Amino acid sequence: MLIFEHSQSGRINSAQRTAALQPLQEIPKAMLRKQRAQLPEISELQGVRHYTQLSQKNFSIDTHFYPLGSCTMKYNPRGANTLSMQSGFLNRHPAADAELGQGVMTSLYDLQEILCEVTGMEATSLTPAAGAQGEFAGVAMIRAYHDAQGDTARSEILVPDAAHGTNPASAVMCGYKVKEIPTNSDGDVDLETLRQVVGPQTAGIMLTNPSTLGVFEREIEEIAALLHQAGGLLYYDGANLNAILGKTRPGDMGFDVIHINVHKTFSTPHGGGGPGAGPVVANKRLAPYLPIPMVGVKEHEGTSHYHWLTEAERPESIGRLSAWSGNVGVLLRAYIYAKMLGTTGMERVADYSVLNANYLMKQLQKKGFTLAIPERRATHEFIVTLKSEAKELGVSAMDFAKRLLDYGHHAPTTYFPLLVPECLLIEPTETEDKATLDAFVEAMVAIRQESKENPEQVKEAPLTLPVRRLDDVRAARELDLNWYNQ
Amino acid sequence: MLIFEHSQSGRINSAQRTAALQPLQEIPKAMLRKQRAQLPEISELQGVRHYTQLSQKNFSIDTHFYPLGSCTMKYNPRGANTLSMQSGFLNRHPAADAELGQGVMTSLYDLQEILCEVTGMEATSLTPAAGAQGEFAGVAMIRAYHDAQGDTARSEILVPDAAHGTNPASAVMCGYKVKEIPTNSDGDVDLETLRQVVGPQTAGIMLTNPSTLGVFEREIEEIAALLHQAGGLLYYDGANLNAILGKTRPGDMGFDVIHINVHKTFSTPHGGGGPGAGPVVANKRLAPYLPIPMVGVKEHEGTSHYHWLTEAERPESIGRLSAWSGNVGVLLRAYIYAKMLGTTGMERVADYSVLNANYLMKQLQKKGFTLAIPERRATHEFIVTLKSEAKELGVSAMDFAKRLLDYGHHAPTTYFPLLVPECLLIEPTETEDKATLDAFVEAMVAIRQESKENPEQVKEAPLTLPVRRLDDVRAARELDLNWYNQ
Amino acid sequence: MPFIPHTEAETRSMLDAIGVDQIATLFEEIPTSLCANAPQQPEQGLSEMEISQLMRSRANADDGVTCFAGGGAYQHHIPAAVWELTTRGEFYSAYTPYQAEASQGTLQLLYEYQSMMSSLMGMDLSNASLYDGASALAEAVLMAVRANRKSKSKRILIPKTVHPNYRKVVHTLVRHQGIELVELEYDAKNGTINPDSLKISDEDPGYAALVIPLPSYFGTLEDVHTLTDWAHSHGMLVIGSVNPIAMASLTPPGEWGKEGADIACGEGQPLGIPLASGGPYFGFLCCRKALVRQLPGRLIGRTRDLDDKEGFTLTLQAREQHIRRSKATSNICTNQGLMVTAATIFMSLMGTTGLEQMASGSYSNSHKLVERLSTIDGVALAFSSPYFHEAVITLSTPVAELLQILATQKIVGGIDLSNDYPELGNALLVCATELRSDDEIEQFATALEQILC
Amino acid sequence: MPFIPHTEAETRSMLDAIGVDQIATLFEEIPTSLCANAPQQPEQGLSEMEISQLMRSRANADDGVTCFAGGGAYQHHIPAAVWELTTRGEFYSAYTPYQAEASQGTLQLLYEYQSMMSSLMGMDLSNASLYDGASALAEAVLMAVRANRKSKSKRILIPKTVHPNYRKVVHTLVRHQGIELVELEYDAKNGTINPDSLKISDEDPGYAALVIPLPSYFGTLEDVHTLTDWAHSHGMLVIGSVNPIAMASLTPPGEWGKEGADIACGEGQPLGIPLASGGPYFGFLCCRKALVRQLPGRLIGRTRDLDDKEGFTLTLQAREQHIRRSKATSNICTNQGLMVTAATIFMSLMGTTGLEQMASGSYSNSHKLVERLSTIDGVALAFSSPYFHEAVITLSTPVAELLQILATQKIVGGIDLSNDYPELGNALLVCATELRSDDEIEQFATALEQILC
Ligand SMILES: Cc1ncc(COP(=O)(O)O)c(C=O)c1O
Ligand SMILES: Cc1ncc(COP(=O)(O)O)c(C=O)c1O
Repeated sequence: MLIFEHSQSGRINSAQRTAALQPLQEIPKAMLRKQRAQLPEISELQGVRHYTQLSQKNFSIDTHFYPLGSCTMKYNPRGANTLSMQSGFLNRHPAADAELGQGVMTSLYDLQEILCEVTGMEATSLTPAAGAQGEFAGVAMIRAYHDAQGDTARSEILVPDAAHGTNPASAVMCGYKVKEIPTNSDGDVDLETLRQVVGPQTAGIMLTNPSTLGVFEREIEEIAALLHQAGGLLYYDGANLNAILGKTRPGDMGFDVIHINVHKTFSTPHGGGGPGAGPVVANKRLAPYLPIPMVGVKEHEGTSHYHWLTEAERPESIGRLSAWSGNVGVLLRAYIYAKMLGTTGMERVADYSVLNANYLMKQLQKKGFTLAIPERRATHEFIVTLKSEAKELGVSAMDFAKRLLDYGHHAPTTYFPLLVPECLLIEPTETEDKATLDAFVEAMVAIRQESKENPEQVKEAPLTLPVRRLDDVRAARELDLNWYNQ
Repeated sequence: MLIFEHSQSGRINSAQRTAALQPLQEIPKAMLRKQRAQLPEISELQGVRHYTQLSQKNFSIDTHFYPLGSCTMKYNPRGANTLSMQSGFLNRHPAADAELGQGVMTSLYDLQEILCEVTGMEATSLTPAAGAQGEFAGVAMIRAYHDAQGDTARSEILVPDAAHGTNPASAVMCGYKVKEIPTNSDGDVDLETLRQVVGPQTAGIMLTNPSTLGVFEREIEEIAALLHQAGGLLYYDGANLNAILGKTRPGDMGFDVIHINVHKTFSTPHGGGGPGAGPVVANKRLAPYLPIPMVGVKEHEGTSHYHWLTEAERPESIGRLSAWSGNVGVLLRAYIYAKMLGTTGMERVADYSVLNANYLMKQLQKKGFTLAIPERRATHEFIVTLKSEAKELGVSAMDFAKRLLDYGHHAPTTYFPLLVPECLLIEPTETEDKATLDAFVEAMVAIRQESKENPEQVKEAPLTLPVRRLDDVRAARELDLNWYNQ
Repeated sequence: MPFIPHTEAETRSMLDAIGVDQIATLFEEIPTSLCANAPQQPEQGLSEMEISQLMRSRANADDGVTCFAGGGAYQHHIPAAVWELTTRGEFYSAYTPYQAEASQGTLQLLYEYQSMMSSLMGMDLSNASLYDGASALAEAVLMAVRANRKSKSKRILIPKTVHPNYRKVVHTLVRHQGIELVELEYDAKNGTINPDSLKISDEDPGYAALVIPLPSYFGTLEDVHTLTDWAHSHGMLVIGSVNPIAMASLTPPGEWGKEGADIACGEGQPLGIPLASGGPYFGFLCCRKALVRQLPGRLIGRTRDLDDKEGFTLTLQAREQHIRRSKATSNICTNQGLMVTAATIFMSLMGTTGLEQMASGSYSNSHKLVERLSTIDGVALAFSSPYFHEAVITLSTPVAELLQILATQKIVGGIDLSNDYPELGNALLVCATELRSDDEIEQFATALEQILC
Repeated sequence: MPFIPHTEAETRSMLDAIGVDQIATLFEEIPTSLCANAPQQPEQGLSEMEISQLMRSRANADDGVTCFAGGGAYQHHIPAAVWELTTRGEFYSAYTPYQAEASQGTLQLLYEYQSMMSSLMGMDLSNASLYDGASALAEAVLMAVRANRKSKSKRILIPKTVHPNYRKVVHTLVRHQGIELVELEYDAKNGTINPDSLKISDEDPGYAALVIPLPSYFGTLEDVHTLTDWAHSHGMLVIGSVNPIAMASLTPPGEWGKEGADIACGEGQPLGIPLASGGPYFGFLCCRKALVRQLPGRLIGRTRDLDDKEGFTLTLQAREQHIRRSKATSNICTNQGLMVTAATIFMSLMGTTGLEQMASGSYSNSHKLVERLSTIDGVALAFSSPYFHEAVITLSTPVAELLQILATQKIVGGIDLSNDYPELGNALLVCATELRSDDEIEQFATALEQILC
């Protein structure tokens, strides 16, 4: 049932009244609403019951294993939520004097420093609201750098074919053409092609390392040299940072700028699609162009005072990305998580996310599943291709994914990266225990068995969820996006 | 799966470490534990996931209609939870100086006053932890009163046969013998019998009004006169106060002492069985005997200072019922609720809880269900007897109750009060909307229809819950109360 | 009309269905003579916005205090997950799990609680909670009297080292059943039961049970092994009244003496429940298997469903008031379920090691505190025997005033013992759990120094 | 190892299964030359207890402030239920609902959100959120340029009465696509778009769209009807950048002029999202049906499952980067889902009446505030035209210093306009929502009086 179906004209949740309804006397009549807005008219109990019941229809980290490749669905510490929801943090107006926000600003400043340290970079701007906005910022910074050199002929950004869709989309938003670089069968960037396409028109390259294929780009130093020699810069898509935290740093690999998805590596919640945050971190060369605002510090009479750095202090900045300073509440959660890990804990994240991925990969391989890149170590994730299952049993990666839901596991990422057919990109993360991984392997084996004995059951999965498989074609054809406009 | 089955020896949730583990140097070895305690050894994610999933196996007010007679399962305002969980309230030590707790003590004092007003009584003690402890307190006060009069021969407490089990049990804890009074077919106390049994041995009577039969005791004034003439006192079981809030007051009816289940009428949560709170409120005669501590006030330089009243100020008190001062956190929620209602809102509680009950009763009657007391107005609850369904269709009140769960409604109270065969005691409360009541009627009709067509389905219900009907006999015979002792 | 969903049209149609024309008619059976004296000044309710403003300012007024008091209520670390989960609507707003099939969440959790608590106490089984530590002791006493059929005595030995308020509560709750509490003196040097008080003359009609606290109210450790064996040899049952955090490290009742205690009870608050001015907390009560039918309160048993699947249900309900009425083991009905929910999640998230660390941290911080305070002129440790995580110190000035001055500095300096134990002089019970930092201890000590000199 | 569940034995058995003898081996493909410069001082993590102590003291330091600032971020009442529900694990820790069948909770909620937001804006449809109000305006601009095929212009008219930071953000985000922002001056008397600036010469190559704020950054009301009709008659699309609480009372974009605006966007924060130093908030974006394929961000559609049962799913994904990559309507991927969850619950619990009351209360408190402040010598209202819930006042002293003094009294006195609008002199943008009490207003006024004289 939809909330609107609980609505009853004239019902008022009067516990939530805030003021007597009075005419807005000085407002000209023409400026007043003609028809009242249609919001649900429900009691508080109806609302609480409806949304509590709705929530139960979700899978989530708090309820299910969620091995969604590229998304790093790990435990979101409850402590980070409780502590960042304190009234002192929640009730601070973004334009309030900095002296009224030293608690939050200290934390943000510390986080800037931590992210520099973790990435081997010079300076951080926390303002991007998500990875994609971080990508935009990073590429815009590359552009600003070339512009500052008077080097305005560079028109291309290189992006591997395995890259996440946001990479090319962000490059385009920065006014660049995108050139795709193929990946070789080992999962590395095809160096031959790269050598051929890099040139004076190359503004830079966007890479993740490990790549979305779940392997470490071994030639990264050579790629960096190649780009830098040609005058291009290197952008690091930090979505996969979980695999290398405390092990190796993008700055040391030769990257010039990076964004970090704190909603992945730093375990802030995904919230059913967001918000996250995508801080950008740059080396000396690109630091001047970081988006504003950033947090600065001044010492005064022995105490540190934190304040916002804006246009005045950062004249070369690419500018603002949001009305204020990005997703502060998310950044606080990331900060709390980072402080709880310490540098020692961060290295453990890499250790155990990689251990879990390699273990799971090996167990699936032992059970006869085909790996996309069988001869290499997995990083924090790896790819299974169900090409032969599709061919022999007629069940697709999608069918496996849907049937896994019935087994109580969220599906891995399907059909991404696009170059591997019938693929499942599997990322268990370090916060899952061995028993859970073993249960997942059993489920995969069971589904393959079902696919032989009872393929219809698999193709019609899920069978036990609030809905059966949904008609996406109908959804797009008979667009129904607004209950009031049905 | 039980939490113990997730446990793995040697696993430590190190985020929750609080101190390095050091030997307790000065403690003699013989005083140290020989075997370590066996608690689950799980990760934080395992714990969060386990208990989140467990919670989803419950019905609750926040998820289901819960017409559980005598329990007043109404909406528990979320605001009351948020506001009483503020750190200033949570972190106050009960023995801290009263000056460090003026915020909470002001609220408790105000609540004492409100409860006096609502009941028409003289003074309140908030300390009883639940209704039953309130009953104990009230009866002990009656005893203390008689003792103070030197009237030590009174040995009996009268209790109607329809009374809640706590009433006789509480009377016995106070050292009284219990004499049951029959109820007549109209649901009133049988006055004839009462007249015969009241005498010099009568310490008092325990009544609810409306009674657990869901009707108002019309002869209450006569009963009060009868008791008082014989030197006995009247105890009011406040569990059913919801029906008369702001309409009539126990003090005006002639009661001497009353407990209030704030977890019913004042909408504090039931929490899966508790905690509640059972403040006792007494008239002038019994006020001196109220349990301690109570909150008192002193004016000092124009401001009110609140402090605890203990033995020194209340020498005739029956004494302490708990180590500190009862369930303060629950009382804060009750206070917030009371303040949100105001006296006008309280009257509305009675209006609409009675409207809902009478409507539901009428609709069920129209659909052919048999009412226990058909010719009377319902109060906030009423009784359906499924005697004829049981006889004709072979399905019991229990079967109806279990099948209702499949229909998404919590079952009404079954087999209470004991004197009505195959009964359902139905209390919809004022916070449910008409559509929900209508859905309940439909479900009842559907189940009766099923009972004709497919009685097995009803007898084996529930069919859609986490478990099917459970074997209670086995539970009692093969006692399994401790996972470690299986 | 806060929280009432009815629109005018719905109210009308419902009245029509009933066949009356106004709500007032539904109250016609109430004699008019009883119709309430309308409240003097009918008070409008506050909106959530208004009550929020009020309650925020009140909570803020009480906030920011540093606590060195224990005495039965302890400020320990509580993982955030505990209350984020406990206040989920499905736990928070559920009723007592009488409909087992619709309450498997609560029931399984309570079964897990029973198991954990039994293990922590070293006992066979646990009930699913009582009101608090004090009333749990009263129930234990009643239970012991019922259970000790041999002794027939209605007298209970209870040492003065038991929390004074517990003794008062037990007295209030058991006296009407003819049960007599006989107090045992403590040794002025050690702060533990005076062994001399244990001599029972032959004429003595005996006792149904001996209560043994661990740690004692003074923080000291009773000689539980000797006491238990002595009590058993005199035909008494042994009731342990213990602190659950301490039981992570100290010998639990089940391990006392040759046979272990018969009943273990105590205050559950230290297991994840906030101080909250004294409640809601919860009482726990464990016992030997043989005593189960005398146990008050709810019990959850594991059983099977129609499909032979595991499930959980209330069991042995015939002990309880809703079945047995005047013959029930207790009048308790509503208990402290949600607190047990929190405690169960707390114990799971802390684990054995976490609880041991908490015990160890509280032990060492309290010792740090007492050592630091003892360096102050006019402060002395009252007893010479080992203590766990609180201790009695004596002072050169009256305690009440001192606590008031500390209060103005937002410090709760401990619990004044001068009313309950006048013989100790200016005695203060102090405690520092694992939460107290070195800075806070130093701050307290400095404040005390300033007051005392 | 916080949050890592592996026991040593498990780690060992997993390594054995993989066939390596230590974890380090799994990293062997990383060239040793890259192996991180170990951190200078390897830092141990803090326990939850330790980080709690740290973050509690920081939050307390920032607490207790009274806020009279608006300017795009408003402190409104938020029912407690909103965040108690929003932070339930199933909403909080779920991913983007790509697996629709396992995400019906989030998906249905988003569909409900789209419906409510469309109704509030008077528009056909809404997406499921963008980052914030400023970037939503940038996306609206990009969308308008794509959608306005007739005009072919890449120029956008944007009045100076739009939030200065919004204009900066739009500039940052759209400039690389060759889009030019042309600013419209405001009338110094009225604080709304200067009608003179609307004269377009014949040589003018035209504009793709006009942005209209309501209320304006100054709190004033643009003549939206005239402006909309004017823009449409000049071949422009109309983008409304509006405050959602105001839309409960003021004409929503869909009702502007003869045909309504084409796109409506704005900051969702006032709908149940706390101030939180500026984020996370969420941007909303609504449009006419015809423009749906140009809409950026996620869209949820209602559809049917295999059993013909109603269900919800992401739809028109071909607009998005994960399908269309470099040709997508935007690069947005992660959006602000949880904020929309809160806003949806907020709108449901407040209802139409609740939102109207909030608008009305904010209107009247702001008017109370401005009237009271205007009685102070040296304070004047800057503009003569009506305003909704904030207004510009001018002062006899520099604003920055004044705000600093107020800050020492824990008052946020408003937003200093002297940098963004130097021509206004010592100008301060003030706001009082329904939350501000008469006492607080009086306190602010008194403080101001003391500073100014
Ligand atoms: C490899 C990769 N890059 C970029 C992104 C985009 O980040 P965001 O969703 O935070 O915008 C993602 C996230 O989905 C990703 O997996
Ligand atoms: C009529 C009646 N009396 C007394 C009680 C006992 O109250 P409590 O459960 O709070 O001890 C109840 C509650 O179940 C009740 O319904």
